[in-house]
Amino acid sequence: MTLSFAIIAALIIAAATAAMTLRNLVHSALAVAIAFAGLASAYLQLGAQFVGLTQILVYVGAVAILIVFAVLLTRGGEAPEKSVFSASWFWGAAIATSVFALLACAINHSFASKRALPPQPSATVEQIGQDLMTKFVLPLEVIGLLLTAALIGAVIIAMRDESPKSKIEDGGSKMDKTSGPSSILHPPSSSGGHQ
Amino acid sequence: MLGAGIIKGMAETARNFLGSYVSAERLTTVQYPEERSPQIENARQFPFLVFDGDDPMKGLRCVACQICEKECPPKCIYIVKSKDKRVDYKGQAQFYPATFDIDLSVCMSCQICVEVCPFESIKMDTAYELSTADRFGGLLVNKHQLAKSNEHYRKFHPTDAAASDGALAVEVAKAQAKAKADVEAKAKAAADAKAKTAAAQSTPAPATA
Amino acid sequence: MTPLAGYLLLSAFLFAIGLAGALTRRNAIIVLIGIELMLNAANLNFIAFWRYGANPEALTGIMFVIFAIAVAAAEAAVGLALIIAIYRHYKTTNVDEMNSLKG
Amino acid sequence: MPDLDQIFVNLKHWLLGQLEGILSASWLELVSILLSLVPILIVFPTLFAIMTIMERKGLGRIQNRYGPNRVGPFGFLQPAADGIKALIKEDLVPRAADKVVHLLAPVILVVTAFTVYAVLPIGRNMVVLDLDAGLLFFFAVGAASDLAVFMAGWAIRNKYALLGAMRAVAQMVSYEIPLILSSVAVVMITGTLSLPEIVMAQSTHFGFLPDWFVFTPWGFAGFLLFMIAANAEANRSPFDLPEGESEIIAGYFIEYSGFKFALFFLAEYLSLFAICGLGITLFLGGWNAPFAGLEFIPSWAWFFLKLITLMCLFIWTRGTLPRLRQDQLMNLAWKFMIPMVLINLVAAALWHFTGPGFMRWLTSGALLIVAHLFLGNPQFERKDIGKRTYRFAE
Repeated sequence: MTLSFAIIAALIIAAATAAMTLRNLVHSALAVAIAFAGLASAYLQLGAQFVGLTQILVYVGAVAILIVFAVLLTRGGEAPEKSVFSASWFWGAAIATSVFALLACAINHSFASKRALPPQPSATVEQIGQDLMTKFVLPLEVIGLLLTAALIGAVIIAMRDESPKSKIEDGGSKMDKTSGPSSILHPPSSSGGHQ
Repeated sequence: MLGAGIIKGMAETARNFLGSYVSAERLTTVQYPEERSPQIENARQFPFLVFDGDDPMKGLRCVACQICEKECPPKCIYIVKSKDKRVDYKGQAQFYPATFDIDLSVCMSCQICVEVCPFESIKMDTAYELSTADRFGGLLVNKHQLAKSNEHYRKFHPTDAAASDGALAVEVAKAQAKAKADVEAKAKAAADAKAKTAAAQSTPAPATA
Repeated sequence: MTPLAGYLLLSAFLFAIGLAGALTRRNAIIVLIGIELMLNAANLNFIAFWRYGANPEALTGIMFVIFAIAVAAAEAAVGLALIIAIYRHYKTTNVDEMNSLKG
Repeated sequence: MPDLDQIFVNLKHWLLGQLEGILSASWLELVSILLSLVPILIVFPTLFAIMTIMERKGLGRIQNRYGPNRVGPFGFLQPAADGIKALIKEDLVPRAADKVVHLLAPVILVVTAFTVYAVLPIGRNMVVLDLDAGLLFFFAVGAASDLAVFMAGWAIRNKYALLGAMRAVAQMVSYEIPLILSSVAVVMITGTLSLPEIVMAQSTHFGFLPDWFVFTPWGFAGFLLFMIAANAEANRSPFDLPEGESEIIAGYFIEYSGFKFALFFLAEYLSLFAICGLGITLFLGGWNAPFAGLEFIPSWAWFFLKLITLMCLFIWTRGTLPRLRQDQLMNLAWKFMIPMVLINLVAAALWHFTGPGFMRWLTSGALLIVAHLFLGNPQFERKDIGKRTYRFAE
């Protein structure tokens, strides 16, 4: 149990619990960013340098900001409402602790996990590049496709309804409830019906 | 071609940048405390009182007629007349201001007091370094601080000074002519009176019969 | 040095925290953060097993984690877009109030 | 004459040699780390001080005025005056602000700005940390500063600050893609992510011209795109919408005064030097001399000479170009820069696979020029400004 592992583990656990329990949403978003950074340092400690840096770039650099933008776009930044936990919080906590207990005893009883640290394997960027281009070229292409599809999908879901047709219709009447993406699914003419 | 405008703009600023080292007249900044930009002819800041001769209080042209006090839009002039009179440049006995205060923080240097003054006694000064630490008393200047010699006035407002001196000279000439005329009239009257008394003595009888 | 169990316990605990957050919290964004934490816990397991595993030269652990990070990022983006769209429609991100499927 | 080029490296080894007997191994390692870190913590803040005065005098000269010349000879003690002023000024924290996040934001910004220097090769084998994924480290830590900018803007609960922070984050995120992709072109050609190796790849000479990547068609386009994106990433002049003084007063560092405000400036300039340093490493041949004859000037001197010329370029653009509106900003990023950078990747591939000779100049050069003309004109030359549409907040 080296000192550096203890520090990193403590940092990750503290940041994760803070993210889950803080009342103010932006605080929990920043706490989760610290948790991601802690995880990145864990990867670096384990010798996976490329993955650690990718984790910082992807999670701390982009996903954390994505979460913070979502918090602000949904008015989460201001006053948190009265009780932050949902009605059935007890069952949630019970399930989580039972899952942890299950995993913990599985880990303790398995002899594989007692294995000491083998010598440092070399995971240079060169090797990763070679593997990506040779053994894992199909997943790479699929990931590219998936990311593009996710990007376009996210934009369409969150897009404000910019179609000129609905703008003229909205111009006169009050901003009716069915404007926005749902009016893309069924054309405006019928939306007038079930006002 | 996108970016052509940017290159043109950059060339322009480069020309400015290099030009400022090459030709001196590009840099027009005046380093204020060391250098000062020349005052223009009719620059004006705050009024002052003109005095002739060497003693400021005796030579003050102002006769405390309080026209400027009434005319001043922001009402920043305060005059108290003197009790006694004294002879002014035309030989007439005139009052003089016992106190003549101007509140510089109120004065808006509109020069109306100069225009309405019949005696050419208040003119506009060009001194602008008047900043003081004391906001109230420091900017209320009294008669003694306001009085400045005519030469001082002629130094920085030459044309106006010449015009006002010319008007004063005309006034003085008119006054002397009138004085001379009065003297002659008095002399003639005295002569007539003498002649009448002489005539009265030579013919006193008929008047009494 | 820390045995493999240390990292496994850490990732199990992280997974439990994420699960607890996802199950107990009321706000949809915190649920999504909980899911992100669970994904990261899994990634930590992969790297730990790669490091302590039989032949680290195979780099399969690292490859899997790289692809998992990419998928998780895409999932986070789509999830947050969904939350924003739902918020614009229901004017709330409270998970308990999103109970009508009429849309 | 001692080898001027390696003078600092030898100095460090000599010092370590002196301490050999006194300290134990772990302490020795700590001292060696400190010996390579402390110079960076000294050199770049002084460069920051010099740069503030050069910037204000340069901008002055561009606008036909002198620039600060009161404090010290020709105004060169002005940074000291600014520093003392920043230290003396009272450090206000608004009552409604979130104290912890308010304090943390400038600290994180400065920390990320400094950690980025770990991988920057300043001279021949003068790099603090020779990572084989150095470029990835640079962008990973650089991306973390966006979050700190947001924290600064949000913590003060001030509308203008939040507006500035959102603009800044949107701008930094959308200009990170051209920044990273233009450096990917260099990685594709050199085949390594380690910065010292990239510089070594540019050390040969082709006739009298050095083999820097900026002298290749894809390199020149990449360098231009990199510099534009760097300008935007550092929130500097044509892209300084986040702290547009005229519109939203001072953007995300509006409620910061005293030393925290100075920290923001330090972080801004440090990240600017770091990105310029990266630009030099990738495109301008890091610490290589431009001509074979000039090898006697030490390598680190070349790095700082190039850094100062790039700084003058930034000051020059700041003095010239007006500020971009938010939609023009986004249009330029998403509709011109990103397609152009992707085409630059294709041009680099063409360059690599057509083999040496004049042919590859023709192919990748033509591709880039056609792309530029085709991409640039239609969307930026249109004269009819679209009908203004209003979108009301719900």
